[in-house]
Amino acid sequence: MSSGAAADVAFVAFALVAVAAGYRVFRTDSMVRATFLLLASFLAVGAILVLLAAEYLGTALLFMMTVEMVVMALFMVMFMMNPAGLNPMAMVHQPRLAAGAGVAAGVALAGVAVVADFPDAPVAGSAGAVAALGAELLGPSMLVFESAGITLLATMVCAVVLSASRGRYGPTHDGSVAPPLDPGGDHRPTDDLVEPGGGGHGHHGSHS
Amino acid sequence: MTAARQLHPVPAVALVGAVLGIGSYLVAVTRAGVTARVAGQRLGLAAITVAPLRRARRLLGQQVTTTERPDSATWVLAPAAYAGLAALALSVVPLGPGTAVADVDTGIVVFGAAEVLAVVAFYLHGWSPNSPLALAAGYRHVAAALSYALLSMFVLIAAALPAQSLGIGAIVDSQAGLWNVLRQPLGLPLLLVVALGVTASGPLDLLDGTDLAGGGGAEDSGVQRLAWEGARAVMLVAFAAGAAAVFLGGWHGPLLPGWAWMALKTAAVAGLLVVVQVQGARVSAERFVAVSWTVLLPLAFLDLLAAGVVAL
Amino acid sequence: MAVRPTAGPVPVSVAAGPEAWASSQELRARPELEVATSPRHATVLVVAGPLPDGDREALDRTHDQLPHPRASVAWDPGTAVGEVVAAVVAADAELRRRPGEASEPDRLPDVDPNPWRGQGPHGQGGEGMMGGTPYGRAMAMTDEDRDGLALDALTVTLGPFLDPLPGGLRLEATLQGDVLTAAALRHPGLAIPAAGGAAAARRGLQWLAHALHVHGLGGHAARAAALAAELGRGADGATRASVEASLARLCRRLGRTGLWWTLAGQGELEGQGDARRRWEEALDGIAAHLSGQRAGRGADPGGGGGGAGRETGRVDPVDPVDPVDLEALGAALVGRTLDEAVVTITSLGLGTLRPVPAAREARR
Amino acid sequence: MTLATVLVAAAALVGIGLWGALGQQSFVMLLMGIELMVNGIILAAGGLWAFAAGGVPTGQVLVIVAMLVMAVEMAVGFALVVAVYRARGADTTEGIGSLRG
Repeated sequence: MSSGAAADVAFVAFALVAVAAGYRVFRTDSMVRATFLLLASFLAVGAILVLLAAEYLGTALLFMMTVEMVVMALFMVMFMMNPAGLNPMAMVHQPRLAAGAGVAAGVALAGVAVVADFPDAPVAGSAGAVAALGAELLGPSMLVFESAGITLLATMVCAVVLSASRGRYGPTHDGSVAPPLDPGGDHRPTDDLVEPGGGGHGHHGSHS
Repeated sequence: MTAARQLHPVPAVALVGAVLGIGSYLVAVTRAGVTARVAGQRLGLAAITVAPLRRARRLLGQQVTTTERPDSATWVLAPAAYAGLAALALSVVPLGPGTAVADVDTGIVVFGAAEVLAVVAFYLHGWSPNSPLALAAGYRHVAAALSYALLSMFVLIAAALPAQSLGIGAIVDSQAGLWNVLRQPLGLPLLLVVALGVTASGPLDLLDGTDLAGGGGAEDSGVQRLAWEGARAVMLVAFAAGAAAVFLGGWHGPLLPGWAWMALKTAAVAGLLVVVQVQGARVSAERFVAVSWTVLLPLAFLDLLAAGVVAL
Repeated sequence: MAVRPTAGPVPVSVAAGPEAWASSQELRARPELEVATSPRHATVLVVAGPLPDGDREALDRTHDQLPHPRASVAWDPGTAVGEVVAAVVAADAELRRRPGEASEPDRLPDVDPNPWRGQGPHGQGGEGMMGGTPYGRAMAMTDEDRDGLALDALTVTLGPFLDPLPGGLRLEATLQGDVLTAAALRHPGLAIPAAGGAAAARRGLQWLAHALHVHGLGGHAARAAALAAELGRGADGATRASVEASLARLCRRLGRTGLWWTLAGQGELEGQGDARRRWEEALDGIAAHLSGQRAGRGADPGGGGGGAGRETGRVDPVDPVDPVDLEALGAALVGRTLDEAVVTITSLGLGTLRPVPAAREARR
Repeated sequence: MTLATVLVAAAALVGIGLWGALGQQSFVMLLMGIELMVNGIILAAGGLWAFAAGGVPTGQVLVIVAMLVMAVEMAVGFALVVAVYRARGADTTEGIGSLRG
């Protein structure tokens, strides 16, 4: 583990970046900025992990989160009606409850962190930490490693099945009901809303 | 982390800056020369060597135009992040025996992470100007990037297997007898495909493509444009150095000192990339994604498998 | 070389009317100039007239996009390329001498095309979430699309001076991401003189220069433009033979760029094959015109083994026999990505500059 | 840099993440709140591994599991967003109204 004044300064700087960027995520109008602020928070945590001698985890966090956040930015622009935040709008609900819960959770956890008495057994140094992790993953923790692989595979299949436009029982929008455009309005069938290419399918929704 | 291999921070920063500065100038000169040759124009050596400087001077004296409601902060951030990532990538590559800025144990992961993080710079480059052509170009490049990023992971991990280490210094050491380019013949060509994507140039110039009127760079002018083009050249240099270290045996070679061999090999890779950039027609993003998943990725997997079998 | 560049090549942006567009491509051969892909990259705007009246505002907008210091040079029909290049270099020298005073001011007022109509600094008090003017600024509405995701649709008009499109052509595209969900092409129409021989070959080479540039082969484009310029200097038998030989060499070079592979399967049009086939027909056509095998409009192309539809739907990009039906082309572009649309339009050559008259009549 | 400071930073991240996850209407922003909470957990696990567990490699495996959770959550979360968006044209939690298909 890195130690000394330089490491302390670096830690404080990275920790401040992580927390400040994390806060800004929910305070910016631009969805793209929000996404990359979250990425900045991850990168700062990755840097702290490197300082903590978990060199491999820090760098792995770096590139895993990068790809994830880029995909997230793509989704942001796809699904948000206002991705650049050019029309300022408040997309929040129950703000008091949310803020209260957040502060309470943060304070409680921080309290535990300060008060609790953890064993004091610092890691010796980063030398060999990467090799030890490799040996652990392919040795005693082989089961975890294998399950991780299977889980990811299952996730991929699951994500494709969920997001494909044709589900097991036909086009996904058949028979589903879209929300009203104005409060108290009628729910409308979605067939006029989403019409996958091809068209010409029968209207045999089970709920209508 | 072995302390003996680290440089003092001040000469380290100077070294990275000098390598990237001189390297990107040479890349620009080479590109001017190769383009003139392909165009059949006989320009003198003097004209070619000053061409990048003249261009830089022209761009520095130009107004930086803006668009309607751009994301100004990320517009400026994109080239800065891109160049910074190039510097990060270069800092883990040993430029001679024991002269890496930080020859960390996870060097090759850091190098790969810098490549992947460049995708964020591409995204912001296309997104920031608030312009439809720039956005379309940025998106298609990001789509291609998600494909080549996987490719680079496979290839780099395969190269790390014979060394039994993720540190680039150790990988160079493992090539004292036999270079990885011969040991894993699929690796270097695949990594060069990745290089075209990471530098967004040549066949993979989807980001600033002429078919979308300059794409992400369509709205850039003046210093903004100079910064992006400079960052692109800088990334090419860093990537060429990485490829030379991982596949061409880095500093190993007879007679000449190690740093000279490293410089020669880096220049060879960079020169090859520039020639492909000038001579290659643009591939559509759909075609590239299809080819990379059906042909290149299986090849990369084969490369990794073969490396694994050999390592056992 | 008539003018010796002292400050490197001058980046120019070319705003060309339909008639001057093809010949303006010969600027790509000049080492004194660098034809920029975007007006933001240029120092000098070359206006190659005459322009249709409807393009005046677009011209002014293009002009205002050039960064300061900037200048513009008019290229009247009949003026030699050399004179235009000299004028550009002179204008650039003047700009470098007095960058502040010599730079041209904006032609249009710099106003927001979608002014803020909200009430209050943050737009509070706007009406409605969808449609109307929520919080002061119209938002994109969702639309049906290729993948059934109902994403926001954006309608933009590209052209008439967009570098990748032929001069004067407007592409009104509705985009979801980069997929076109609606496309309409408009062109004022151009009477390309019926001609064979060197004149047609020269036009073909001018098209080739532009098309190679669109595919990212700027160096090869300069070579093609130089061949066109060579034909312009003299069309005697010896020149034609030397240009034909150079064209064959250029084609061999193109074989090494991977261009044929990238074109194959792109821009399929009914009865006209893909972009690769149209490119091959175009290159065959240029060679045939050079060697005098093809006399002029309407002659049988001959050779190459005609595929299905070659007789009826043949589009000769060099010397358009059948004018392109822009309405049908616009419909055919729907569902393709924006870049494939550009590749398709490019592969049709100068044909898009000579649309079917009926298509224009019907729209009015 | 002590264990307490690392854990306080982690607690702040979890708290902000919870605030975002509860307060944001849009699915994607909600997912970002959850991501931020997992980020805090990763930091805490890394800190405990480095300061309190003497650097046993199993601690790092825990962090890898946390990263795995994050990747899975994102992938399935986005797939659900796409499915809901296709079926209902909604991208906010209020937009669904009920979970009835």
